[in-house]
Amino acid sequence: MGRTITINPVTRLEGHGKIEIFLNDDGKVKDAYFQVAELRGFEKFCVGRPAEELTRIMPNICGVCPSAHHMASVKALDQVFGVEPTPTAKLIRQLEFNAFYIEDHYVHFFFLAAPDFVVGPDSDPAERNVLGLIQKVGKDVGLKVIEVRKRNRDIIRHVFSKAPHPEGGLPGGVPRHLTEDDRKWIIETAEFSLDFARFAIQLFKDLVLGEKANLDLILNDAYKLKTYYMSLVDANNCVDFYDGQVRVVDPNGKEFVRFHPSDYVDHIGEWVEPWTFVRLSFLKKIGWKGLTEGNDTSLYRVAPLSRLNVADRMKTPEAQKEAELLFETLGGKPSHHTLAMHWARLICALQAAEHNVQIAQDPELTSRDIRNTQYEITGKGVGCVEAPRGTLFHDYETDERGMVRKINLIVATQNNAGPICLSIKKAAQEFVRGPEVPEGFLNRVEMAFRAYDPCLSCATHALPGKMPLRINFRGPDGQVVRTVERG
Amino acid sequence: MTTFEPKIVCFSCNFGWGYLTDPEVREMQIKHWIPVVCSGKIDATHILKAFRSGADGVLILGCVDGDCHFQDGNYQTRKKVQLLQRVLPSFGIDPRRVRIELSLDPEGNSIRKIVEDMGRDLRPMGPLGMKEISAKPVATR
Amino acid sequence: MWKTVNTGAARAEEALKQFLPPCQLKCPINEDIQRTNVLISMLPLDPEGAREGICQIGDYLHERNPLFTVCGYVCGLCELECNYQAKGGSIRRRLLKRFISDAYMDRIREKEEINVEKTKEDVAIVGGGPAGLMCAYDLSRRGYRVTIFETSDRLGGALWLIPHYRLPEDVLTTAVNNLVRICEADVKYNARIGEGKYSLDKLRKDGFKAVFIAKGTPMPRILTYGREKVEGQELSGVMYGQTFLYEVSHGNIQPNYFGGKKIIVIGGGNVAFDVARTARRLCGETTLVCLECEDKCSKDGIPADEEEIKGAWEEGVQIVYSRGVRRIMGKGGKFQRIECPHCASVFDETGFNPVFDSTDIVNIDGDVLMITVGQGPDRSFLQKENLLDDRGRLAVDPLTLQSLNKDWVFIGGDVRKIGFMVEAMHEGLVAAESIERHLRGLDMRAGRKREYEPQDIPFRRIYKHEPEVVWIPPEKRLHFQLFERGFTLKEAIEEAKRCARCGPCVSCKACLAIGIQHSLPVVEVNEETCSGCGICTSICYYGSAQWRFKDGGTVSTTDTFRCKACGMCVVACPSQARRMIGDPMDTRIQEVFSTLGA
Amino acid sequence: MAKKRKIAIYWLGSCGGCDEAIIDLNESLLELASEVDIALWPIAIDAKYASIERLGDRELALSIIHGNVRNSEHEEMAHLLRRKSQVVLAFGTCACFGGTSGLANFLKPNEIQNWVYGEAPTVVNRAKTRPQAETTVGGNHLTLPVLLDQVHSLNQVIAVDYYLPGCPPPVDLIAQAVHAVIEGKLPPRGSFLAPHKALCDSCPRNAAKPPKIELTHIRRIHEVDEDSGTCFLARGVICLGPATRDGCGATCLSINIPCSGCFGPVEGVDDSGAKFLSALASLIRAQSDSEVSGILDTIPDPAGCFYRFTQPSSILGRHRK
Repeated sequence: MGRTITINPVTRLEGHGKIEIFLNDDGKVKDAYFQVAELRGFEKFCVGRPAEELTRIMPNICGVCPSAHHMASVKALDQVFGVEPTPTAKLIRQLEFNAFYIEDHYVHFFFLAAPDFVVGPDSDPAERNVLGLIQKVGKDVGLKVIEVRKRNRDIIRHVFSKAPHPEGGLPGGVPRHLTEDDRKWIIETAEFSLDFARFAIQLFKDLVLGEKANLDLILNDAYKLKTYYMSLVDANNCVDFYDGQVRVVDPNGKEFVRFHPSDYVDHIGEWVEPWTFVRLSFLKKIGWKGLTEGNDTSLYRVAPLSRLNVADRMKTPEAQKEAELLFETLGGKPSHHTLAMHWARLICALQAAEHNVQIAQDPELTSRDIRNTQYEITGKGVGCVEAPRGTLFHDYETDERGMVRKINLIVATQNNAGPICLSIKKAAQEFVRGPEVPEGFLNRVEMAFRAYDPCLSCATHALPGKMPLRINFRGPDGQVVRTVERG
Repeated sequence: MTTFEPKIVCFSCNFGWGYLTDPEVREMQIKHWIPVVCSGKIDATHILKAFRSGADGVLILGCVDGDCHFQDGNYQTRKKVQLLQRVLPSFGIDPRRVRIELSLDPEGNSIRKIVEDMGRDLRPMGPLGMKEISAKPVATR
Repeated sequence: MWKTVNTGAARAEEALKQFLPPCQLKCPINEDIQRTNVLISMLPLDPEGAREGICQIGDYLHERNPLFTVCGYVCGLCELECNYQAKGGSIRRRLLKRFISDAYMDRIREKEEINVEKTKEDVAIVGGGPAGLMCAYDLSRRGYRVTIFETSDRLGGALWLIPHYRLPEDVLTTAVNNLVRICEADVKYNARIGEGKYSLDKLRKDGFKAVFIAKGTPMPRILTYGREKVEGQELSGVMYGQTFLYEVSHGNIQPNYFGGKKIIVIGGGNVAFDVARTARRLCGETTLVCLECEDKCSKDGIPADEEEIKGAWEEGVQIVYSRGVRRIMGKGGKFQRIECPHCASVFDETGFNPVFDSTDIVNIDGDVLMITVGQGPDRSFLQKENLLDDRGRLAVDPLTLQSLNKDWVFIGGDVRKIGFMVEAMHEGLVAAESIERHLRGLDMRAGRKREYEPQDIPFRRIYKHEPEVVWIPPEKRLHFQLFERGFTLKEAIEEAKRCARCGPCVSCKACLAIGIQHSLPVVEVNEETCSGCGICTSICYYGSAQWRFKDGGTVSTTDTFRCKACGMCVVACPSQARRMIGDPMDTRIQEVFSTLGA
Repeated sequence: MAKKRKIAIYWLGSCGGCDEAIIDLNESLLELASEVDIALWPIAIDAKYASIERLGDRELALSIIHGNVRNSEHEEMAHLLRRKSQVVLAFGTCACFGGTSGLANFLKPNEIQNWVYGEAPTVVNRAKTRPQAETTVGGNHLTLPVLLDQVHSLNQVIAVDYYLPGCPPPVDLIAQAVHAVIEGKLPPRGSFLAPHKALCDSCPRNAAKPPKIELTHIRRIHEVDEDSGTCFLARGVICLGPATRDGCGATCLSINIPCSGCFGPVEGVDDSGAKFLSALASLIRAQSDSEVSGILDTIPDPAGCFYRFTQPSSILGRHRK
């Protein structure tokens, strides 16, 4: 006779998702499932469209990280149309991509993650949100977050028209050049963002690491998961968001494989389960081992902590310093502490901010040479970027006119879908002790997947809209015998 | 068993077709007949709405190329039809369900036959079956 | 069954800023050219079925122009202004009209008299030519009792100078005789007004309240050299072209009359060519001598029509350009030869003032000399009746044609200003209007001048080339039968279809007449939703859809005078900002769709 | 003090961009939060029944619903919100017309699943497994929503009071709309809370249009150079501006990208695809039939282009199998 806890909704990648937790008769957690409840099929309904339109269609996959899809898409198009972006175009793209990293990571940290640590995991849910955070650390912080988001989204808008759903991608370049006047405000924004990045790291050290309880929570085995890690790295194995090769390290941090994105099919497999719409990624060379952790798993993880685990070092000096501190604090590299993703996230944002300060000063930035148009349609392209939530693949195949024939996508959270199940199960096993559920335990379970930031719209927690949660205790006949609800 | 009889909406240009015959007489001969002053007045929307309303085919009779009373109305509609025929397959509709014929028949005696011929060509395709596709908005209260 | 309703709608309403097709503007009597072209284009394809339709079209034409059957042979004025001229050749309107008239002859004979109560005053018309006849026709329709005084024994005036190979006799006689029959005008033949008892004042006394003088130009111009009359014009064998043509058309001259004779014709106008070609047909070996040069484009170019020159040349008339006549020489009172100096220039700033080069002279021998250098009015009559001003010019108001000396006398036609047949007909109508105003005591001038603008040719994809006009080959042509072949039904329909229908609907309304439409729809623009995207202006064939600036942005408008309500803009408008008012189509579509059962 | 009015913000088949757009209200979002009680944003599929059914009918002053309706959950949720709300605002292009993922309506059923769980190169699925509405793994009973046979716009499922199109709707229109509702200054039901005219009205390039546009060939976006001045249509690049409602601020045109029609039809037009088709066809200039089809060949993917955002609300609706 089993009972089910349903946490719903937890996430959206292509829409909605939910968590199911199954209890034994004695109330111990038997199983936990992370279900993605929607399928839209971009891979199929984009077939037959002109390839150059994909950079405008693909961002609609997700309104939270459209820039990632936009960028992966346009990089795939460069290859499909057989053309290299001009140096200036590359700069402008990276400028936009870093700006996106900054706004995305900070909104996640301050709106979603920080309340758990700063306000406290067991605090009143009504206050465990950005407003509660603001009360605790001061209104100006909240406004600063809004400011940094706004300013960086302005860069996105200026270059690619809209923040949700950029439109500007063109094979071989960007649609619009930047002027010296633009440079002025872009430099200001970049510097403002860098200051904020430093401030954010400091805030994390003070408010999160400063509290022993928080550090314990991060180091708690419930939030530890041993898997492989994947990320995009440049020629020197530094973290690179825009371009490079895919590197995978094993649970002990040793390089498992390093491959060119266009070979992703040889290395990544995707498993289909009847209980979720999302495909579960695994390392093909190892083969599907089910939802297991440890040295002989075939699961790997992506996202901020993975980047740090995979790369030899960060691209920028300050970020590198912080990364070293992270591993030092958490007891070595690689780190399997899921909650440390929040810290890693701030470090990645720092790298993005540092990088944009460099780009903003680059004389090439304002050149008029923004597009190569010597097209030679190759009909094939794999666009790969390191999206905020992890490595993202867009694989296109077209006919000689550049009309789409086949599309395959591996979305960041897809990579994490398997591990998320495990993280939740572990957290649940730790915190659920029998049907009598203490308030706040659900949040601790929630924290396990929130760390992945599985493309869960920041909206979810942006305001005093509580995260409603309900546990159904079901009798053997499947009837609900008791309900615990929050929200 | 009953054989399927395609419903065909027939637009015909008054300047080229049947202007010598009383409309009343025509009406009795041709089902779903819509005489127009120029085939150029037929909008893609009209054709789609015909399908939506239950037509299995749409036939457009325009006057001879170069003889349009309004300069090039017939040619305009032919361009429209050509483009529409490239769109219909995406909706799973056979482009042959729209047909345009540019010719001259002052008595209009041939219209009926042309409609029947088209009907014969459409019969194998079966009904368009718009009914089971819900696209109607729920009325605002 | 081809049937039309005479909505009488063809005339453009006065209120409008008048756009008209240029052909209709060019036609002095504003014939309904576009309307009838459209109707012809919609005739049944089989001659049997077409006959009735042709007659109905004939009725429309006859109503406004009782001489249209004649025009169909001799008048192509409208073709000079046809928009199509530059796009592949003017619409052959004259031949279209001739096509109608050929089938219409019987109908004219059967046509009923206009039964109008002749309750108004008696009006005298002096001269039975085109001007006089039109005036008589119009006045009769207005209820006046009209009497035509014709000098000769037949009506038609100068039309009789047109050789039968261009205008068959029965076409002319049928037209003029039935005209007076239908309008029930009284005709007095051989009535030489101004001579003896027939003075104008006598007419007045006899109760004629108004007189229209349209005596034409019976007097041939004598041949001059420098300012002087050329001697020898009284020699036997010397005659004037007009007189000659008159005699021929009256059948007073035998075939082969000029057999074996050398004929010399002086003059470069159409009449001179008529004379020359007629002489050829009477077997004369004919030479035409003219002052003007061959190049029609130069200021001294020959005035006759291209077709006349071509015809004459084909028929073997020898043309001698740029020669004047200094002396006419004869022997024993009989014409022998002319002496022709080279003519260096014909016109200068002062006008006609030929300059000759006496060092370059040729003599041309001949048996007959026919002088055709123009004609003029009977000045002595005008003098006697005191219709001239002190400087000897006709004292008449050009707008009203009313005499400045006698307010009950009106003067028009060639006598006032020599011109084309239809121009004379037009003056007949003007005179009729004036006479009515005069006798009814109305304002003579009010509202008689109207501003018209010619409509441009619509923009279209395909412009068709004009059809070939077929002439009988020269060797088979030297007789008085028609040498030009008319249209077959098929050809007529084809040619009528070629007409681009430039004119606005209000000046045509053929669609209403034949029942294709029941009213003219109007295109309306909804400025609430028009974004000024300019797609309608791109598609409009008539320049009717236009852009207009409106508070910062642009919106489209419709120039209703140009608009044909074809609906292209309505279809093309992606905002549905254009709709047609009074268009039954949408209702019809609703009805039909509702029967589809889905 | 008067009780704050409850409003709900909920997503159906949506990418979340609309939520992001609402967050882009930035500071004014905080004000809004103080003016109204945001009851749900978002709410749980299961929890909804409890927390919303607890509300009385029409207790919600406003429900802002974005996303289209493509599965059983969306459908149920839409009906529930309708019942509980005085005003339903279809927010964003997916809710208004079906949106991008409505392109799926051009496919036959199962085409998507066959690719995603079968043919896709990375898939390892010898067992031919497919996601199931109900499954039992290791004695655990799991459920998934059922995919409908087509993507619907919101007004095909429930009555909608107001529409705010855009992918996503721009901040200024959002602010206007929300305040209009709060202050009760609303136009007649069924209205779009956006301008009536087409994009050309505000497009800076409209002035540069030639008196007559004549297209002798169609060029694709990547084939033309950066040009911030001239009208795209006039250059032969397909721009849906003339057939698309204004209000987006012409942001795409500002970066030299033509309009792809995210704002949907202009006021009074029900199928912008068909209207644009007629408009485009009339601009094509050719002498012969073959010339015409030659030009039409240069239009890549006409259906996908004309119905990029509006397939589900098109006159013809989904693919006919």
